[in-house]
Amino acid sequence: MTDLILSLEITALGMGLVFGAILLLWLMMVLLTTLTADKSPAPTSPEPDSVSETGFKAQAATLAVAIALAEQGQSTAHPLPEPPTAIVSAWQLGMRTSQRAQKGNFRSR
Amino acid sequence: MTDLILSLEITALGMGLVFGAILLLWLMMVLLTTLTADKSPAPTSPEPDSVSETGFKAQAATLAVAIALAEQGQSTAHPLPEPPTAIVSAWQLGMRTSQRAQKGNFRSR
Amino acid sequence: MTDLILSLEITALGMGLVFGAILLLWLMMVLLTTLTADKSPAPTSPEPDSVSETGFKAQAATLAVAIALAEQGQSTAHPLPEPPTAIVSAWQLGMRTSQRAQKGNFRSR
Amino acid sequence: MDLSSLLPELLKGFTHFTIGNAVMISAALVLIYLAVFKEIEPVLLLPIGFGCLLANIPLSGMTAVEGMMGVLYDAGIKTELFPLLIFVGVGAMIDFSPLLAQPRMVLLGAAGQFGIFGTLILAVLLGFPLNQAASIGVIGAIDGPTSIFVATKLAPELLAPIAVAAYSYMSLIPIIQPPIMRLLTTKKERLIRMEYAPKPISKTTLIFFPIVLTIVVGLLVPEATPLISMLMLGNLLKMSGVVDRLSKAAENEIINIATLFLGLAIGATMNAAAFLNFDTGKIMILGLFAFVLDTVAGLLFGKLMCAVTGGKINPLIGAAGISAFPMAGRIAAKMAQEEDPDNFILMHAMGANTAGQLGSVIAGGILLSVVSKMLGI
Amino acid sequence: MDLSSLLPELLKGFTHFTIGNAVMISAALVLIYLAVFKEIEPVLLLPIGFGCLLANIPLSGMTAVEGMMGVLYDAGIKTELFPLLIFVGVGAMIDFSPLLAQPRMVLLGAAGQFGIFGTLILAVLLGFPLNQAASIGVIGAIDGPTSIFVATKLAPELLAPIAVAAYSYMSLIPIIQPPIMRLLTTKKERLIRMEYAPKPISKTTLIFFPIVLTIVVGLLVPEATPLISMLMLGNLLKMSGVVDRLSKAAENEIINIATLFLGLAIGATMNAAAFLNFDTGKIMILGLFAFVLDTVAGLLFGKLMCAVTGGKINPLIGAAGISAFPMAGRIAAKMAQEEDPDNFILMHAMGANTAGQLGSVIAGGILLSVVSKMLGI
Amino acid sequence: MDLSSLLPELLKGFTHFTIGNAVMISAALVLIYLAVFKEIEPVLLLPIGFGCLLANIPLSGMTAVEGMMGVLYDAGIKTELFPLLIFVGVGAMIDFSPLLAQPRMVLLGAAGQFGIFGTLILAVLLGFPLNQAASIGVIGAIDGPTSIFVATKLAPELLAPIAVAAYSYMSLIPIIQPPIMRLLTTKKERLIRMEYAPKPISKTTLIFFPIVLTIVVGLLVPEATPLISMLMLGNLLKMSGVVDRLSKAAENEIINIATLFLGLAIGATMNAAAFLNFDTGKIMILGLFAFVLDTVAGLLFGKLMCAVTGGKINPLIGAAGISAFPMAGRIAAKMAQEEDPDNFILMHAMGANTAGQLGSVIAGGILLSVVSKMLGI
Ligand code: NA
Ligand code: NA
Ligand code: NA
Repeated sequence: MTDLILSLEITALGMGLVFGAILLLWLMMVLLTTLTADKSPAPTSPEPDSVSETGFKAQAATLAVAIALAEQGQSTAHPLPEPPTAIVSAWQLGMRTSQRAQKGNFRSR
Repeated sequence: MTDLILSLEITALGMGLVFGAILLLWLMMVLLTTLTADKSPAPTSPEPDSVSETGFKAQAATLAVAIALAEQGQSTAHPLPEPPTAIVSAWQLGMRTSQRAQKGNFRSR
Repeated sequence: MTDLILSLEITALGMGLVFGAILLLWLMMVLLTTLTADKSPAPTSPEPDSVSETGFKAQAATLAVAIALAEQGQSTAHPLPEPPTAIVSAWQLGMRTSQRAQKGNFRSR
Repeated sequence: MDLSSLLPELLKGFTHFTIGNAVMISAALVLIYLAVFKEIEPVLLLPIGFGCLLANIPLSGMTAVEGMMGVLYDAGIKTELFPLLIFVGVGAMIDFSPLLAQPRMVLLGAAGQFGIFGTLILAVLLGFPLNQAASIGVIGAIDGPTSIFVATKLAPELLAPIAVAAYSYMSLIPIIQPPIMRLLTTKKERLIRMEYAPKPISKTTLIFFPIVLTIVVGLLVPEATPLISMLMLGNLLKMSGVVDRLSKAAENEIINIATLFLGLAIGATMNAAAFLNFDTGKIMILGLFAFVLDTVAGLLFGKLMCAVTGGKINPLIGAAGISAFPMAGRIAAKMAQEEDPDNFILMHAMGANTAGQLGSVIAGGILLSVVSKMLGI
Repeated sequence: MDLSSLLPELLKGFTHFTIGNAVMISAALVLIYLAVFKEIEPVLLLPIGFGCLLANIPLSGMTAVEGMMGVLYDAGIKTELFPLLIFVGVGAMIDFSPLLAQPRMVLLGAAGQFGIFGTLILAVLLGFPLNQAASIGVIGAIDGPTSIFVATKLAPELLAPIAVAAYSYMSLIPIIQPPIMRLLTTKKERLIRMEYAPKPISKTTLIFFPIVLTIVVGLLVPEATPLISMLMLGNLLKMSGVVDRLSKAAENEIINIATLFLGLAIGATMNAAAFLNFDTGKIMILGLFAFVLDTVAGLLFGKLMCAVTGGKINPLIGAAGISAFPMAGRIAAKMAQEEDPDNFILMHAMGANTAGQLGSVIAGGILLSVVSKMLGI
Repeated sequence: MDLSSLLPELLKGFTHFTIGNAVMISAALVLIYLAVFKEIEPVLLLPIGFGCLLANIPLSGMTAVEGMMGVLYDAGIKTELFPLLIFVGVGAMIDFSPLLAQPRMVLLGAAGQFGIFGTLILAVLLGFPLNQAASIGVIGAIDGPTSIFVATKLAPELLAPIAVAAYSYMSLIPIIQPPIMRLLTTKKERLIRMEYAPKPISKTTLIFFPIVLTIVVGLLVPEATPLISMLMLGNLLKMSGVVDRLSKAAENEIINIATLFLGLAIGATMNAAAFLNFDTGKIMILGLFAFVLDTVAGLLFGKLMCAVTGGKINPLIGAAGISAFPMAGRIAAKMAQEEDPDNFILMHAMGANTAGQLGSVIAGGILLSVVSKMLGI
């Protein structure tokens, strides 16, 4: 019995806290998107016209095709363009540097 | 001395058990291949004629070439066709979905 | 005070040992490169002339381009030619072997 | 050596085999069947099923403390390392831009957690002590790692049935949700189209989001920090775009290895002697109830939002607020398209779905906090 | 600070260096030479050789309990995690269809285990106690992980020489087997051609096989469960075709890392003080004997099958039943082709070879079971 | 349940939050900012920053012994596994041929270690006990794994500030070094061109080098064995060309996972209570001093070599002898090209740079040896 009352209290408190926390998150998200929005205006985009012509429906259709393909399991492992990482490849650069040198120089003599 | 007798006993018992277990495996394999055989008849295969013409010897030759290549170390890392995995890529789908949306929509405005 | 004297002693001793060890390394490297040098004379190289004509400066320029590219993050993950590994692919060979056999034979019937 | 004394030794595998073991091996075969032939969450159900099979082969020693499954359990479940590492990988696969573009969607991520508490109450009524009832409730988070994380803290003795229920039902979402959706929404509601003209989300926002969220949630619900921070770490690795090496490791090597080992170790706890009892059956039923309740609560809240906004919200996206990323989002979008092939609500459903993922972790942390406090753990 | 008191400190590396260390470092260099310049099992001999080198540099602290090699040993050898993880990867690389298409080939996998027991008897005659003799015998399983697994249980003090013998000889198979094959078979026997018209093997069969085999072997020989189940888990991951992520992780990340660490940790047990003794020499000779005996037994059984079937079995494939997948299968096929370039017995040899892999694990488990029982371990 | 008694529970995250936590979270954000937006060593600074952030969220339990960060710390830092595994990967990425082609460059690798000892003296003057002063000095090795390795042995209580200083300054090399280079060299010196006609380096040499170096350094400085041997193991895996699987695992999976976990675990030691004190500030300043001193010593030694060789050595390459591979080598070459776009000294600078890597490890081992002996540790 005590446990039942406790569990009801937990429910009330818990859902209250969940909604409270989520509301704070909402506020945070609004603030964040506002504060960190791109200052650069929209026209900088390279292909704004074609997009606004074809419109949202076309994009959604593209999306639907992508989903259908994925559901058929024809997905490739890394469809996303890989962002360039300059510093990460520092070690590889060192490797490549000396390798090139070795090939073009040490060995060719 | 006791150890020698013991070891002889182990050998008799051990090899007996090995053969016993292997015989049971044989039985299991026969049952399994019978019970789980494809119900679909052979003719469903797309290229049965060419195979039966060229015959077993040709296939074995192909195999031998493959081995020779592998021994020369010219193997690629994943020569086998990769089976499609629908559910596995669920997460990737989610990623791709939103990424496409973002590119085609959020950014282009 | 004692610690200061100690630390000065450590410095003298430490740098002495570092230089000592490095001098031994130098000796080791000279010996090693002499003992393990390729016996085959230089002319075996396939393109010795073109290299000596274009000379060191050209190679260095190539190198600089490689660095510049890498700094722009346009590096691919594995720019180096992958050395062939014969035995490593033994397992894969076994896999491929049986897979081929299966495709060319079991299934085609 | 006396051969007659060796006979029991030779047959020990069979003489120690119980009916319970047979039942559990059958269950294991069902899990493997679902994984392989029905392709239901195979990356999890296949290892769980195989682990369950191993746990019911007598005298193999694999589930002993020094056996392989025992070693994996101690290394990754007891320390909670595996679910947290999986979250790093999941985080690297989630994109929060649909949610950031429509922040109000986050409310649906709160509504989709009613199932947790509803199930908790029901579990108490069925006689479970509070710590166990709370752990069972978290099946309603509809999020595997969160369920495992909370159960490990509050009721490790129930870890196996809870994990199995969470993952099995999660994979049954395409079967569980659609009938409820049809039942609770009118055709007119399902036909509602939603504008999608969100404000652009900058790369800066996407980078700041995981950092700020970690701090905010960490301060609000310290118990949720491990889960939310690892999810956000993965997301930050991906979104920053400067640590390609690490984000690839997170979404490949780390998550794959952690998933395989977690599945095996969870499955290996499903020994007949420990698993086959009345409680397990009750947990399975309660888990199903939790899923239904979550979906109902989400849909009803969707209807409320529809009413409040004057019919601008399609209530179907409410069902996507339950977590279970990204299946739930996809199903909501599919249902809308079934009524009207030109109705695309996928972006909204994905917003609600990522919100559900956040809500599940937060609710799990809150439950952990409140129950720990009450029980003085 | 007195410089003269520092001199011993500065030269301690040299003053603690023994002739034994020099011998073992030479052995390490030989292993590395074989790996790098002769390409003999380099993925194993290179790490083993390097580990051996490290173990014989005095005072490095690497092989202490808290040193890196000690940590790896405790994490993966003492727990048997590394050999088992390697088996998951090997399983993902094996295809059992040649064996399933010709089930009688499985008998050759039994015959190829005589070497285990013959070596055991000889080891007892040479004065080894039973637990050590059995561990030495398992070198005759001609299967690295099985040897390590059994030795860790029965005689961990002999782990280093046993592992080194198993892997070194395994890589010398192309040198050891052919002369024996020529000696024991007639030219006429080697010319025998074999029909290959197997029944088709369905995908369903390939998926059920690892599951059923795990259960059957698990019940028959509980001690073999860890090894056989991990081999079959890898195979199931691959054959199911639905968990590409996991099967790729098994045959790449997991097996690579486990192999590197296992090699280093095994090699690091080859400290001169522990390794350089008469027993090690005896084990090396016994190991070679085990390999020869296995090959002989396999060939003789092949001849028996040839006689029984009225000359339809080429006895050469008997030599492929020793395990050592896939080298042994290849060599048998090669020998047949040397006599007659048109004679292709590769598929049969591969069937026998995979049978040998299964037989080795089963025999290892049986030996473990019988000896443990007798010694009351 | 008394709601008022729950309020402190609900706000505990905030009530336990200290100004120190706020300061440290700000520091974490700076590290993440540098990593993400300035791309300064992001693979390290991003995890370190995120770990620092987590360590300053009160009551999350993540840095407790049984929390995730505690588990990672015990598994990889206390055992020194992570820095050593990182070295295996780094070794697989280094090519020693520029150094082997010009062996005298190795001297610059010795000169670039003066900073270690200069900083040690200064740290003693500032009141640090000898073990701490030595650990701080090793920041002057300008090599992350070496700094962590030595600090873990001599002064684990200072690990966090030392690691942070080492990695932060290492990433600031493009900012720290150029002004010093301009200050200490004349334009005429920077214009010196260097002949590059090295003798050819055979594959055999490249394979023997890591093996022989391990033995030689191991015998000379046993304390440096773990670091040097793992660096050389990685190099051998790569150069041997026969274990492609393992060398790829080393330079991908192993180094990526170890780097991520090391960064998180190091960052997680930066709790305000432990980190925010006067000593940390002093260490940060001493670390910067060490970097400057190293560069100065390298340049001066370069000038000495220039004088001795009659102006055939460009002193700029002296600055590349500090370790910090490959950034330092690149910067030296860049400075020369700024003066004269046709002046290419990259190969010489890379030779000095790899020498600096070796010198740093050796100096770290020597310091460990000498200080341990003196303190009787
Ligand atoms: Na949920
Ligand atoms: Na065998
Ligand atoms: Na240095």
